Amino acid sequence: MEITLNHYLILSAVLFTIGLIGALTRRHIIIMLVCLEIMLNAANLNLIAFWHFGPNPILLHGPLFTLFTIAIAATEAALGLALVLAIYRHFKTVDLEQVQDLKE
Amino acid sequence: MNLFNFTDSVGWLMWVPICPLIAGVFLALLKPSGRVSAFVAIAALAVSLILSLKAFAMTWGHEAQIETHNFTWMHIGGVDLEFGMVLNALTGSMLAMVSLIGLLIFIYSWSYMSHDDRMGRFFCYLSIFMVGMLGLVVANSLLLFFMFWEIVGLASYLLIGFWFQKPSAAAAAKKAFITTRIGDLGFLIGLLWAFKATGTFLLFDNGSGILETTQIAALAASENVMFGMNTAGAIALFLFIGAIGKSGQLPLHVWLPDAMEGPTPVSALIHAATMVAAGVFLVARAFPLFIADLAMLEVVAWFGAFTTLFAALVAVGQYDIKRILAYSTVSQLGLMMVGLGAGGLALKEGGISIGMFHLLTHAFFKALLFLGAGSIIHGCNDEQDVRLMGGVFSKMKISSIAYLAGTIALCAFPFTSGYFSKDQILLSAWTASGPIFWISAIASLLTAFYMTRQCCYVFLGKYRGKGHVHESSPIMTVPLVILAVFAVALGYVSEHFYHILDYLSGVHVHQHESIVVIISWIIALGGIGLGLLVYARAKLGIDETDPVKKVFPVPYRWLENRLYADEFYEATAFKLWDVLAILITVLEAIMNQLVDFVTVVVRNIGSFFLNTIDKRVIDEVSFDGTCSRIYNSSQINKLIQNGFLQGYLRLLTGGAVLIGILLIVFTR
Amino acid sequence: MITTITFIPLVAALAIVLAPSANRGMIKILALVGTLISSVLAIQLVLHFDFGGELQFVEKYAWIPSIGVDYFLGIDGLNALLVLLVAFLSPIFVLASWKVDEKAKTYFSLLCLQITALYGAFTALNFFHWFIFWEGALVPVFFLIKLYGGDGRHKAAISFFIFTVLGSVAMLLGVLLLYLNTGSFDFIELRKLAVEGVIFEKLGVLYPTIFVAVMLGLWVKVPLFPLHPWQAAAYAEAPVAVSMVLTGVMSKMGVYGFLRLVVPVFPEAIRDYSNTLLNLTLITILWGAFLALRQSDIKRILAYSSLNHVAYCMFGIFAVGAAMGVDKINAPAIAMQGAILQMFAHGIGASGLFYVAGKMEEVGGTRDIRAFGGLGTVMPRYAFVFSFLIFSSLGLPFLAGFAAEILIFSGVFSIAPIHTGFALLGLLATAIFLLTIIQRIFTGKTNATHFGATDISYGEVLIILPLLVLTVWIGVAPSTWLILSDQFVQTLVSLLIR
Amino acid sequence: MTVAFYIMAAIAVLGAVMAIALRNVVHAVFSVLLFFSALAGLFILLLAEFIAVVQVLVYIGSVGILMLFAIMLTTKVTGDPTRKLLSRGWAWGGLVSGALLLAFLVPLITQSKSESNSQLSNFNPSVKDLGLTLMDPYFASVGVIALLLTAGLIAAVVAASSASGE
Repeated sequence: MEITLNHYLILSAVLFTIGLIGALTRRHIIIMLVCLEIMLNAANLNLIAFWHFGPNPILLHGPLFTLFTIAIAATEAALGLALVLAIYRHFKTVDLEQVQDLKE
Repeated sequence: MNLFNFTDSVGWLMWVPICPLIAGVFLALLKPSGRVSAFVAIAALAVSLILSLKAFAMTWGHEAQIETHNFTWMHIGGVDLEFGMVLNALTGSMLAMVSLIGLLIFIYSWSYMSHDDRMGRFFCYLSIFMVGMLGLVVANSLLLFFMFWEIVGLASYLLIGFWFQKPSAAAAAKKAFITTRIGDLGFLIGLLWAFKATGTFLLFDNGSGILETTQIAALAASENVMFGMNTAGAIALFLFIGAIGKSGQLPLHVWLPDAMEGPTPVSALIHAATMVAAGVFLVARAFPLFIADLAMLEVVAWFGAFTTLFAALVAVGQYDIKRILAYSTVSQLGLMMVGLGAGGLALKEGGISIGMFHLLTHAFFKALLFLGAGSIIHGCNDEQDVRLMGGVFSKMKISSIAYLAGTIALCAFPFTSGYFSKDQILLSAWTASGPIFWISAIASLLTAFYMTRQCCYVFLGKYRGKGHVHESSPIMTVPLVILAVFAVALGYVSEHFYHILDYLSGVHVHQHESIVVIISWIIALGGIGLGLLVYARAKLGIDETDPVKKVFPVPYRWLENRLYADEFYEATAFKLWDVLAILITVLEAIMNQLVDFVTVVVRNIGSFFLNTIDKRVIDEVSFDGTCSRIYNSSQINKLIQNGFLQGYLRLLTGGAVLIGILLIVFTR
Repeated sequence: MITTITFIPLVAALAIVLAPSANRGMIKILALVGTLISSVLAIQLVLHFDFGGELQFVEKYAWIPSIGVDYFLGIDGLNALLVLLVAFLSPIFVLASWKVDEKAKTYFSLLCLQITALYGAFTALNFFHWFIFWEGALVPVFFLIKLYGGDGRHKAAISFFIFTVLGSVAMLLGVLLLYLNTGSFDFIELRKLAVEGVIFEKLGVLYPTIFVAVMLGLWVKVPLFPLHPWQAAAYAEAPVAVSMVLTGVMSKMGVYGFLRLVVPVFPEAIRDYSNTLLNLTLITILWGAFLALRQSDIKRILAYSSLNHVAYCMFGIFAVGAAMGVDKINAPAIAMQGAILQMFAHGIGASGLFYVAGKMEEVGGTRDIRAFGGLGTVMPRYAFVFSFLIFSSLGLPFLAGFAAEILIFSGVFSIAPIHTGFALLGLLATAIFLLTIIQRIFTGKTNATHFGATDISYGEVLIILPLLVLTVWIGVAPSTWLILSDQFVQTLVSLLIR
Repeated sequence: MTVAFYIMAAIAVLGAVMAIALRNVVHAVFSVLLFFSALAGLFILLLAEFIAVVQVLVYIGSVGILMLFAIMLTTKVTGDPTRKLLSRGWAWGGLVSGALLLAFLVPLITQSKSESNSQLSNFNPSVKDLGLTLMDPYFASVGVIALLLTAGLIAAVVAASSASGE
């Protein structure tokens, strides 16, 4: 069977959901960030797939968009991890459940 | 560079400063004991003296001849920055004088400093000084001249601050260095300008040096470069600023009296005989530039005239024996400037002789006076206040006679050396300008007066100080005697038997005016007579009012306070300088505040991210306000808004699911 | 060869990371050996430098051909002296931090990393990896200040970081724009294009913008007014060796960048804006000097004095742009040679000064000079070394500072006499505050608290001795060093002067 | 092609699942690296080589390393297995996620036609084209991104440092 756009979309949907599940259920804050990255990557896969099978690939929109996403994702990761450090210093834990200062 | 060829080229002249340099480095690195240090330094200087005398002998009789030896220091972009040595009458005579007086003072210091445990260091500094002084005398490059000039400044700084444990000595050293540096910056501009205009730093270079006719003609050709002067005049003006700083001329004289904080041999060597004369020597060396613009000569003469009168006046009101001599030095240096300026106006090139002759004679008798003063201070148990001396003559015969010999020379008593040289200055001033002549004449009269006053204080009456007066050791008195002979005889011998004036400038100098001779007799004898009249019979002492003060109390207090020159600078230049510094500090503080502000902003953005929802903005203003209302009204919200991050996320996902369902349903 | 020199300290850094952290002696020895090998090799390399030739010891390999990035290293007249500077100073940096014991592992590995970056930044000839080294030099310093600095280290590190990163971003954008228009990251290639006038033509309206953008990064690094406020705090709060790195080498990176990236590539702009550039430099000179007058923190005084001295370099460089032509003394060449020599001389002298200033903090526990007095009596050796360096710094003839400054002034005076006149005021202020330091610390009565102070050991004298010898050497025989850059300067000047 | 796709997809799913399922945080990060590389492989299959390279550089090279660093700085270097894996109310999370997956998949599966012909076979995008497009029409965006990255960098530094500074 030939690989079509749908294959990629389903794969990316599955990956995204895996990431989401992780983000919604795990209690380790770093794992949560890891899951965010997984979701972003799933989205990237989507973008590239649409470009590849799209009507006008010569415009290179897909890779460009992905490039920007990756750049932002990298920043986000750096920032997020810095925040993790800050949270860790403040609460002395990386357990999300114990980090519940937001309601105050 | 052929340093070892002692016959043809003059490259060996470099050995004159190198000898003391070797001694200085040796003393600095190996730190031998005091005795050995003194021996090494004296031996090295003796070698320099021999070489200097050889140089002197070579120039004697070959006045107009100029021999040079140049070499490249740096080579940049096809241009050479050259250094060199020059040998002419000016070099020869100055070398002989500097190394001879230097040697005598070295010998004197051997005894004077023998009780100081840092004697080795002292001789090291003295050697460095001799390096600079001898170096600038032989230098054939304005740049090299400047470099040695600065070395001299450094040595002076080190020696004034030799007893650095005394705060006043340290302060005086700093003051001296900085004040002279103001002048040095002028010198620096002058030499840069000369370099720009001529393309060389060399003074003499087979016709293309700065001081040689072709270049001078080119420099003088440009009209009205600055203040109506031509380029040569402008360069000369800046060089003269350097000379003002080094030679303690009027606006920048304040450091010289304070420099007396140093050991007495230092005062004698540096601040009387040699270093301060370097400024005068600079003007003499660069004299062709000065004659190229007559306005510049007038400037020199007027500065000199004001300085000589000012300092002579102040000297009348001083009590510290070294301070009197210091002001006297300032005054005499002013007189040399008058000699150069007025001499240049009257005699063109011959002006060099007028100023330099006085420089040479003055070096001998002023060194003598300082060493004598040192000897007296030693004898009076380190007392410097003349009011606490008295009756010294009978106790210290040799020192006193030598000192008196110096005094009469300084007063220009007929047929002493001071008489001949000062006579020449007055003669040329008479030809050049009436006011300058009369100012100089009054200053000379005052000179005779205050020297007589000082001698009356020191030698007459009874001893007023503590302890006993005792004569100094022979090592100290022998140099005094030698110097005394020079002080008395040098003028007559050199002028009448050897025509030193013709020798110094290389042109025939002859001036004669009977009336001036008569006036100068009147001045010298009158000044001394007046002094004796006022002070010989008066009661002197620390508790007594000075006889002049009794008559003119207010002006005399001004003189005692040195005509408020220091206070004037304190109130003007220092304030201005401080205001500038404060202004910039304030501006910088404002800039730093700005930077801090930016840093704070960046930090706040950071902490905004840090807390995800910033407490102050969201909680208090919008979120908290809205939230509390909902909170009160609804119980469901309480379940959701529990501050648990993943709780929010799950809600968010639920929302996304809802949107997805809506899309599926409605796009079908 | 250059690669070897550059990366040996990095290898040392890695070795230090792997070394047991308890064994501090081994860590220090590793750092010292690493830097020493590099230094010896670098000196050896420069000894074989052919003075008449252009670029030498070239290493050029295609790296990312599609965007024209080569791995391109080489030594010419400009960086030979700077490589020597790093070679002379880097072992001294390590020796100067011999007393660091806390977190020694991190410290020495960062220091070695720093030295790699310095070698790299001075020898790289392609913007791409030059920039990596350039930024790479920034990061270790940031951490060294932040982790090992004085009381105000956090603020100092942050403002240092913000200023330099913003500057670097501006420069990066500028160079990217330059690349887009010219298609080259290669310094040598860019210079050739500039000579042919291609750059000026191609950039068109963007030319001034790109020029300013590229310049900003360097302007911060030097630094020049008004982008200097990070400097004093960083110099003052950094640990001793890092202050030495900052003043001795990092500030020279900025000047080097000007000579490598700005002056040859934007000669038109340097000419057109020479007046503004000279004015700003003059302000920096006076600014630094006058600020130093009213400080009492020794490292701050030295920091401002460094601001003032490095500005002299830029003074010489910018004056070349203002020159109307080559006159009989070839003033532009003299000024530029002076600037290059000043980089070297100041690198040596200022590092030494910061070293001895660090010693002062050790003795008195404070950097405030008002707390000292009469140290000359109890610490004569220290007083000698300190005064020696101070006199070199205030421009005493036959010492390093003078040789460089007289060249700068002789060159600049022929081009911009009024500016020079004002700049000399800076020289006066320098003398005042430097002598005030001596007066405060060494003269007068000895403070009771310092009676027990021990003089610097002969070991410490030995550390500083090479610097003293070099100071005299530069001062007495500057030709030894000038000859390296002579050819380069003549070429560059002929390029700038039409 | 087909086989390659399935292998890559399997690795990617496996990596992702392991990342969220493993107890040991360090192991989880390593498995997410596996996931990243599988995705890079997929990008290559989709003829986006440059993106694949960037993927490797940025994600595996820097993000992964950053995460490892963060773990080391917060927990022990080995990364101790967390005692409690899931947070409270995890079932809700699983539920909504499952719902979202359904919301994704329903239209995909029910969709009748799906094209497979790629236009890319007749032209090969080079890195150069990409770079030119990036720097020419999208230059402003690049600038904005650069500034954003700087701001993010500074923020990260501040966030990581200020907590300790005060």
